[in-house]
Amino acid sequence: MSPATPGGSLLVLALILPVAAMLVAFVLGGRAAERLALAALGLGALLAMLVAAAVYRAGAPLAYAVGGWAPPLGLALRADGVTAAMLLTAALVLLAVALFGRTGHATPPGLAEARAPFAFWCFLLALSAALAAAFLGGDLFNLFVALEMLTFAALALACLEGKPSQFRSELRYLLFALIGSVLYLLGTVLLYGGYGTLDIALLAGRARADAPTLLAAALMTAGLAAKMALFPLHLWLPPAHAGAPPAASAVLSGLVVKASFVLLLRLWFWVMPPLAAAAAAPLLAALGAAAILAGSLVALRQARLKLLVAYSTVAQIGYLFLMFPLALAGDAEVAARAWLGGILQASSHAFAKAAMFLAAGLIAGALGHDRIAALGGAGRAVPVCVVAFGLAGLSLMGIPPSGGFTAKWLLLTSAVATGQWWWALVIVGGGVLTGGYVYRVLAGSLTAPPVTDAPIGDAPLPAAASRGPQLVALALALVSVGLGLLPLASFGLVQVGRLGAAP
Amino acid sequence: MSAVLAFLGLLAVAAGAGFFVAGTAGVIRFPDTPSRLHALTKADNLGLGLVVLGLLPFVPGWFFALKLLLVWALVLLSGATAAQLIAERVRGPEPPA
Amino acid sequence: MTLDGVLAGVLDGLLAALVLAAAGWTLAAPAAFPATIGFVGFGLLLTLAWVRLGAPDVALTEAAIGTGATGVILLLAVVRLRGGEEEVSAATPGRALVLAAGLLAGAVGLALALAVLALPDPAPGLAAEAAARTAPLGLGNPVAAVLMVFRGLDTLLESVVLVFTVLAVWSMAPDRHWGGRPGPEFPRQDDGPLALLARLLPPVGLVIGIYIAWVGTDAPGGKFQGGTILAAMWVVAWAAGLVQAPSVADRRVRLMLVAGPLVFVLVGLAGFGIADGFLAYPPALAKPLILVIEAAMTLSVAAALALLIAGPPEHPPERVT
Amino acid sequence: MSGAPIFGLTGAALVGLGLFGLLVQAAVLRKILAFNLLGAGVFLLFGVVAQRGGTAGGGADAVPQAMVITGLVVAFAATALAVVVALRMHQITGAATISESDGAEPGGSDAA
Repeated sequence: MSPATPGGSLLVLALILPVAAMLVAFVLGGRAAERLALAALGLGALLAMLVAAAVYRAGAPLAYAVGGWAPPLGLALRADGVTAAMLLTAALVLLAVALFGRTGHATPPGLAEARAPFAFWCFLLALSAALAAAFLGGDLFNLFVALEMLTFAALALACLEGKPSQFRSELRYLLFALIGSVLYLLGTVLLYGGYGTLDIALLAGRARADAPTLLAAALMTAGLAAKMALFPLHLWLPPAHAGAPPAASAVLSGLVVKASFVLLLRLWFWVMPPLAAAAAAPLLAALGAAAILAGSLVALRQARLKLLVAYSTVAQIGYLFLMFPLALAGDAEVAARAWLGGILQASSHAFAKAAMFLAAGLIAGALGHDRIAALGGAGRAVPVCVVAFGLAGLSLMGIPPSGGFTAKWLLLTSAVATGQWWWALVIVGGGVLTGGYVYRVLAGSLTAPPVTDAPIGDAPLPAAASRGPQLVALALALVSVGLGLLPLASFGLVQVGRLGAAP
Repeated sequence: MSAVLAFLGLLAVAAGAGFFVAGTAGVIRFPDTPSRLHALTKADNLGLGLVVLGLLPFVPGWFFALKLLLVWALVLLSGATAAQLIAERVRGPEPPA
Repeated sequence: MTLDGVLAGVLDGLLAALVLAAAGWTLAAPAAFPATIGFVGFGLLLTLAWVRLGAPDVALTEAAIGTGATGVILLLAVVRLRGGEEEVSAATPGRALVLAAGLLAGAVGLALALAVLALPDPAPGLAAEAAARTAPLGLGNPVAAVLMVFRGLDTLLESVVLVFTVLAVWSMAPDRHWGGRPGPEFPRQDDGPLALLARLLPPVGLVIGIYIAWVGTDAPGGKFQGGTILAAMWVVAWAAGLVQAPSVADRRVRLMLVAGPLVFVLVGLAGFGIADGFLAYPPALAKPLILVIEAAMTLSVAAALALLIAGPPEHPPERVT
Repeated sequence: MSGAPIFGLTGAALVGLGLFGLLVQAAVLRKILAFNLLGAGVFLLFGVVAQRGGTAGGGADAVPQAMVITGLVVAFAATALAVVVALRMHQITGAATISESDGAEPGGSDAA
């Protein structure tokens, strides 16, 4: 692989733009931070589109050797189909969350700078930088630094409201994430000891299935699984994500866990030899299947809307792991379908889950609570939110036409085609359970508001939320659905640079 | 460097190490904080001084010797301060004279 | 095996045993305070192990950041986190869980030990290449060359992480404290041992800190180690009440915090024009440019470490009259 | 190159000890201490790899050593952040552990 390809400078810009914007926003502070963040995230979305277009046009991964030093001594930035797709997803979701945040996180009039709004805009930029580094990084140690930055930014964003119950769940999240990072780092040291490089592309040709390498892969997988809350390491996620402010939950559930997922793909589809990967894949998928069923069942029994949405994340992350045995199956065409299914699931879930958390936040804001049993009247107070929640739900369930449907359909047909029909059963079962919990919310929201002549004022009239944030939630839900309307051929981008795929 | 100087240096380092052993034993065995502090600071200051002194014949230049002496001076300063602070905390602040 | 070899082996074995004993004490100590003291001792012993491993740069960083700065933060936290013994004993896992955890941790440790012994021999690596490419840059320390040139992006991201962490720590404060000064306020000491130390030490410490940062490109040292010493000097003066922490709203402090990474980014971007691309240096200018970045970085590291030790603002801002 | 095997085993043992401490310690500060032991073990393994990869005449491999310096700074930042969150939790709720024994409802918003 050549150290630098045409268009490689785009990768540098996609990484450095949010980094520089964060630094400058920190110094300027106040309202300038907000304006700068909006501009940088908008520009970031544009850059992500340019990167995707360049990858698509080239039909091959873009690469950039930082400082002109080619790996193994230097560091490379790379963008293949997965990078491009996830970079674009992240940029669009972050931009949407920023637009959503303009109402809730504006500096109050009369103040030059207030803690929460100022921090919110800087944290969004830091998240954007960390996600770009995590998607573009070509070196396993550089990716460790990116993952840590992502963890810190996510933690700080989740603690923004300073609610008493929050610090405990976020501290548990931080400890899980830190253990995950250290286990990941432990794997990298074994790999460096074995091969003298941590560059993913170079390792891809060299890795053997010997004891240190297999232990490295096991440790890194365990660490990344803890970071993305794969069953049975999922218990930290629901309280940590549900308690955060809506804009933070959206980013945490939709995007942050996906960075670890992309790393896991790099590990098993690039670094590890195919035979070892094929042996590990059923185990990963089994944990994913358990996550789908357990997460969905627990989500069904939740009394609170935001916790329900968070448990739904545990379940939806499970689907991502089903792609491992399917995309490693022998048949190239089936493997390509399963690969696309997995990436599409990662992307459509990001849009759908962000939409759900934003909508859930607005519903809770309008009703003054988020008890599912008492959602009556939400449909009248914030109709757009309820529609957004429903549309996002369709995508999570896998009802056509939606991005979630296409993703799950691709995974399901690959499962049948490779004779692994049991995964197909899990996909269908998970969809039915998802339907169950989405229905609970929608049915509750569409009933009449509770009788208001109750003597005590514990059921105040739902207050209407402003339109802007509602429309943002709807737009995210529409993108999630819209991904399912595109013809399959237009997803050729996702296959670029996949090892074993026809160039 | 003459053999005599080298021998004297080794002797000083060994003596310094002896002070450290004695001081450590004191910290472990002595009953109360002030006497432990006494053992610790005496041993550290003298022991390190002897070690530094003993190493001087072996260093390649005056700049190195200066750095070694600076190390000793800094340890003296921080050791004295820390011991004072700990003692103050144990006995309460001294009444103004 | 030569006598030297045997002696070295005995010394290493003894050091390893002490390191493990200190680690064991850190875990087994009856309370948080002695455990933290044990951790500081552990760090100092580990510093010696780094010297034995031929890594003086890492030894300095371990002593300065891994032991010194981390130790100060932990000790300050221990003092403020008193109580809760019943809660802790209620949450302590039962015998079966401890056994299971022990088995898991033991298995990981054992597997790791076997894997380390099974690493290929001769070991692959970049030692020769890194060393060979350091001298043409005008640098004498290959570690500095890796940090600033070959893997400059690591260092850039890491410095951003450090700055970001300061903001994250500040953001944990309650709303009403925004604009206030970070950390507790110490009464001004005009006499006594601390006051003496806070007046005698900083002049010497500043020189040493700048010296260690300055020699980093050619000898063990560098921005992180030197910056930590500078931060420590400020902390001593702060604890003696001689200086106050700056307000979190102070733009000069923020500028100081971002100076390092920002200069790094700007020099990196300038590489598009004056060299082969991002973070590339023209050969003739490599050393001066690196020294400029290192200088800014030392300032930022010092500010970040000092402010991380101080913590979030703990009082509302003073009224401007 | 004599020290590598001994310190390799030390690093592995430190990882085991740190992991054990993280799992069984209840108090948050003790968990943070255990995390630092675990991290130290991992870094020591980097040092061992650096020494094994050293050239005959020259020094150890500078690349893993530089990674340890980066890693130490990142681990310090992690510790600082964890300590602040733990202190804030203690200030507000009086808690010193992250166990859910008190039945406080995690997450969910209840503005009413």
